[in-house]
Amino acid sequence: MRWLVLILIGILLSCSESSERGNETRIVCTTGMIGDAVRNIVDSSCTVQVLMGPGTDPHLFKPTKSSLDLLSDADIIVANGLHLEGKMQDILEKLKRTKTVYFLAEKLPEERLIVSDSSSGIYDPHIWFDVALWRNSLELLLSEFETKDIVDEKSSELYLNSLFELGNWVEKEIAEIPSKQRVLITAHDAFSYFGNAYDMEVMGLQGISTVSEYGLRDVSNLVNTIVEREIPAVFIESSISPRSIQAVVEGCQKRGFNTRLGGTLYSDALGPEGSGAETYIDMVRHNVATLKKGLQ
Amino acid sequence: MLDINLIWVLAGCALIGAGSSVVGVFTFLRKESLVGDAVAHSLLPGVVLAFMLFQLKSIWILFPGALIAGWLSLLSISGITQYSKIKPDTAIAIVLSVFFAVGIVLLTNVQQGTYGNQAGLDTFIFGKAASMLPSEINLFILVDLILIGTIFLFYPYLKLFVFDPEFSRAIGLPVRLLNFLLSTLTVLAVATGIQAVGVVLMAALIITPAAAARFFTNSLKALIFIAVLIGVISSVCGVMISYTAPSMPTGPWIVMVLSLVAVFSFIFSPKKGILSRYLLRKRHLVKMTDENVLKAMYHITNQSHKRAVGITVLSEARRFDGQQLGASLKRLLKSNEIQRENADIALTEKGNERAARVVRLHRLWELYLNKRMNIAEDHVHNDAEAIEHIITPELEAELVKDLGYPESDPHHSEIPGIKSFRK
Amino acid sequence: MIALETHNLTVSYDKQPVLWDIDFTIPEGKLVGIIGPNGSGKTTLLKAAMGILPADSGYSRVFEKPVDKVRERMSYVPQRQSVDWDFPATVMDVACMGRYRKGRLFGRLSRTDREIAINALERVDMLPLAKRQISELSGGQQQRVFIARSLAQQADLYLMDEPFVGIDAASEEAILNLLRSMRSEGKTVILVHHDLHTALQFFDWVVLLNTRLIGAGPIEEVLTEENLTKAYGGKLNLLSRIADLIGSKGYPIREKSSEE
Amino acid sequence: MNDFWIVLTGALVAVNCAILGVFLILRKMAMVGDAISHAVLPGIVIAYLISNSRNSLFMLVGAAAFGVLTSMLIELFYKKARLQSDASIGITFTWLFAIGVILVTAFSGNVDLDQECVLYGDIAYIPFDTWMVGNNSLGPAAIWLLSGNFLVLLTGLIVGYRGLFITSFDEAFSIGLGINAGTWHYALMAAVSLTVVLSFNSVGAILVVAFIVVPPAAAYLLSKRLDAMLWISGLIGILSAISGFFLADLWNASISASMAVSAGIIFACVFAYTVIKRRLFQKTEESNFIESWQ
Repeated sequence: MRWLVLILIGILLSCSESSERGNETRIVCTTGMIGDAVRNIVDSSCTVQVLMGPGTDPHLFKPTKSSLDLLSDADIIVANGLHLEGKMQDILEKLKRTKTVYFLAEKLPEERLIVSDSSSGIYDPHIWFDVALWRNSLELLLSEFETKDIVDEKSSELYLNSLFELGNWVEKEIAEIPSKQRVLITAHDAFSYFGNAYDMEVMGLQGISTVSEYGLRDVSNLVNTIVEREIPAVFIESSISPRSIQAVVEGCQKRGFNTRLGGTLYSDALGPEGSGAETYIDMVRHNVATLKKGLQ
Repeated sequence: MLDINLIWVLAGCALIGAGSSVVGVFTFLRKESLVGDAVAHSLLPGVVLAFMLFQLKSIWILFPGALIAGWLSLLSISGITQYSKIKPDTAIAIVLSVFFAVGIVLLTNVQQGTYGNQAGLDTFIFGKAASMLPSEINLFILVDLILIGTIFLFYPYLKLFVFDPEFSRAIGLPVRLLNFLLSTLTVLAVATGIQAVGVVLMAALIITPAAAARFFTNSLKALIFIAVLIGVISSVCGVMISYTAPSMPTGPWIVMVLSLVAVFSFIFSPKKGILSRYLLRKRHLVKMTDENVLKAMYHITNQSHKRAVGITVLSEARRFDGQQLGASLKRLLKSNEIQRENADIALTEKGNERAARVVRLHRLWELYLNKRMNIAEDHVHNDAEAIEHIITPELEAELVKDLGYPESDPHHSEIPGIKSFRK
Repeated sequence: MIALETHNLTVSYDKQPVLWDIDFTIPEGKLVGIIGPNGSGKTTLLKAAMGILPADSGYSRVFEKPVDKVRERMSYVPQRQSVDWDFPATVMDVACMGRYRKGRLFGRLSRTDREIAINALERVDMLPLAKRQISELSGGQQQRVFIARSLAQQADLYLMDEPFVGIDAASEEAILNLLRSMRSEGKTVILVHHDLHTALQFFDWVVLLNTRLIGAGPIEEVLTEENLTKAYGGKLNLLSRIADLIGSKGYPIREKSSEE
Repeated sequence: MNDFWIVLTGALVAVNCAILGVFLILRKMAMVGDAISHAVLPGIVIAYLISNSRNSLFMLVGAAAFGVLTSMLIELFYKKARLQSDASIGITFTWLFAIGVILVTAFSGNVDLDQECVLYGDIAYIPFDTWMVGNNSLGPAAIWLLSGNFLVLLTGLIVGYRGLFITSFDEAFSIGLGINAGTWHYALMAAVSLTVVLSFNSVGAILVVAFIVVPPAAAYLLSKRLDAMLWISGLIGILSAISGFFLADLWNASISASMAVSAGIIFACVFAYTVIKRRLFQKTEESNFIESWQ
């Protein structure tokens, strides 16, 4: 047994307390979208860092040492909630005891959320696809931040207005697409809020769950609807292999109606450098532009 | 016009089913059937490295990366087993877990880095069975041709190598080359298959058809043929089931059908199946009780020289239990080997003849045991009781000839009906 | 006293009868060889007698008691290749295994247990290699360790499965002398053995087997010209065809009703 | 302080897996860890459908139940259908995983239910996942859970050492002694299923599947005796946990994956060492032989 004791002492010595405490408030956000928004709201006394870099699927995020340090040193943690961050949700619930943790989606009134499984009252967490809803959640966050007086009134005022304009712009753009063709088809069913907000029919091959697998019948149904309603384009997502949607496209071509691959939409994460979708606003603009180009 | 996607998926799955079943037979016989799962896990580092080098998420870059990683994993598995006392299943578990961990380390490193569009990299190359592309069908045809072609070409060497590696090494077969060839075929089948149908379906297509086929035959040729048959048929059924209703995943349903076919063959296969052995035994028990009833009636009527026998007399003679006796009498009535004579029952012509045969076989076997196998007279009775119901007519004729048309058995009771064999 | 006897012992493997109605008795204090051609059911007989393999019908008695009652007075030495010799264990560990008992499997081995194991190793003169890992031993040495393990059981009846296969001449000589001294101590030693020539010098009692019993008794009575041709003259053609019939059809060897 | 908790958890998982892993690889059941990691999916889905919630207790119970079911099904195929052990493992976990996916897609396609999201924790979260009694925290819950598990395994090992030793080394001989080898096998499989699922919940599957095989395999190459193999396997596990932690810091990568990789590196070194040693040993033996002839 003396071996084991020796080893344990070794472990103890080898760990040093990490970086020293500055005076600014440290804010850590889980997804890129939240980080982008918070940076525009808080004043310079805060440092804002994002756990999940661009192009990281929040469901399957695997924490590293640096994410651990970020979380343990953070004063405020802002997360999306409704189990978007998978297992991390339980951890953030526990962290509530020692740190201030906000779950954006869980602050919104229930009736505005889309139910994904009525029996167990589980909601669809992808709220940022409805710009107005996203703005409301940020307003609620703003009022919480005001109590901690870390808010940069001017820039948050500016940012919320720009979100307001963005919302109107999206509504106008989508309205220009003829209603018959206003159908958003992707591999992954994450755009229901977008469909609700801008009265666009949303069809996905596979539900939200990453492990569930669509069947052959789902593919054929999708092909039939596309051919019947002559939907000009279907879209692929950055985090899913395009193969599934290609099968739908080639199915339609064989049926005499060639729908096009309308380009890549950014769903669960912001786009990488130089993709034109580095911030939330750019991402929404990019997505809407791609949709409009495809479905016009 | 039949749904084109259905045709592609049917063709794709059937082709993958065939190719992987053939490879599966060889991995099954080399006790390495979990190699499919190991290769599937080992592809991740290859994919992530390829992505890190080329910063592009296209199948044409990631797939070769996966192939190389798969190859490396198989080579390290055979390397570990060859150069140390570690057993194959442990070697597979080691390679699988370490390669996958390396993949995750690279992936999480990439996640922090500036690459950006690496989302979904770990599931990028794992496809779903329901979305089959026409271009892939040609790829599968090519791969199947390579697989079945090479195996056909090297069949005799592979057969020897699989059944007796030591002997093939002894007679100078290039064992390391054959091992390398089999590993390459396995990686080729797994890597192409995974890209279309995903990890678990691929692992199942390698393991289950061969395991199920093993219950029907012992010859390698037949094993391959049956395995391919099972692989293809299960794929087709799985696809059709998943075509019936929405949100019925195609891949998992193929695995479901495969596993049910396997379990079915474990239970029902004529030679080794559990239930078929049980049913056979049950049917034989019924035949045995009926013949015992007839034999008892034959003895009683001979001693008492009366045609009819009382049921109670009958049941005491052989300590039959009532219920079994009743059922047996009903059956014999139906096959008119016995007939009712008011309260009693009597043997019909047909019944009498069958009874005589049973007695003859009994006594012949007693004689055989005693003379040929010098087992004492008092020990032969029980055995004869069992064997009398089994001996087929040809064996019976041979037995009579072998024993020189004997008139009486070791207990000197007369053997009925010997004269009919004399001609 | 009868060391081992079997009554109508019929054993089938995968429904194919391998042993057919075996009856014999072996008196105490004998060095017995179970001999017969390959595939004649020698190992099956040993395992069935030990209760390791279930018998279809018939039973075996050791010291005139059911096997489960006298387990501590019996010792079994399996075939050498039935064990993975890469297992991390030293010669001493394997020898001590002989002291394990069904009931007293828990807790530590006592001092006397160790001594018994040590002197068992001494008798097979493997004590100097006590610390050696078993994969570093030669065939003969491994077999001696197995025998040391069974000696440590201090049993009265020893059943050994082909102990002389694949071992060097010195080990063969040593093991033979050991078995003879065990016999002189009044123990009964039953070996499965396939080599006919050495059988003549080794054994004083023999069970001649070829799926059915051909003869059992003192060696000069059993190993007659006639018996040997019967045993080694190839299986009786009719019998094996019936056995195949039974195997393929899955018939029970014995009717339930007439079981004694 | 967080670092200490993580390394300690890694060490605890290493020791638990070492104890079980040694017997698993000696009984040729090394792939059971990976099989259970796939086969627990239906257990999770059913637990979700019954309890209508994703809280980790129900998920754990569902997964543990299916872990035990997996080892039973493997045993059924292996004994009843007389199928090879690797094929029995393969068919069992592919079938159960397929059932899981069918259930997820049919009943709860819109709820994120796969093992990655619901069951597998991560070692990096350990310091935060504290066990609260009243409002003072008693340190990371996983440490208590895993130490409890360790104590159970340790007592089981000390008490059952000889039973496990003999049934793993020579089953026929143990049956000859009248020992019921079946119960020992089932006891071991039950311990494996529970420990594996419990460790999945605290540190994720990658680390557990690696720690159950890699350190014991390295110890297998180095040790002459079973107890030495257990000690060395535990030590290599702890060593991998510590070095893995620093590698994770260096590469800025997932901590549990780095621990698994460092276990792999240690195995590679041990493997190379044994191969070279054997080459040298043969050389010296040959040279002595030649010398003795001159």
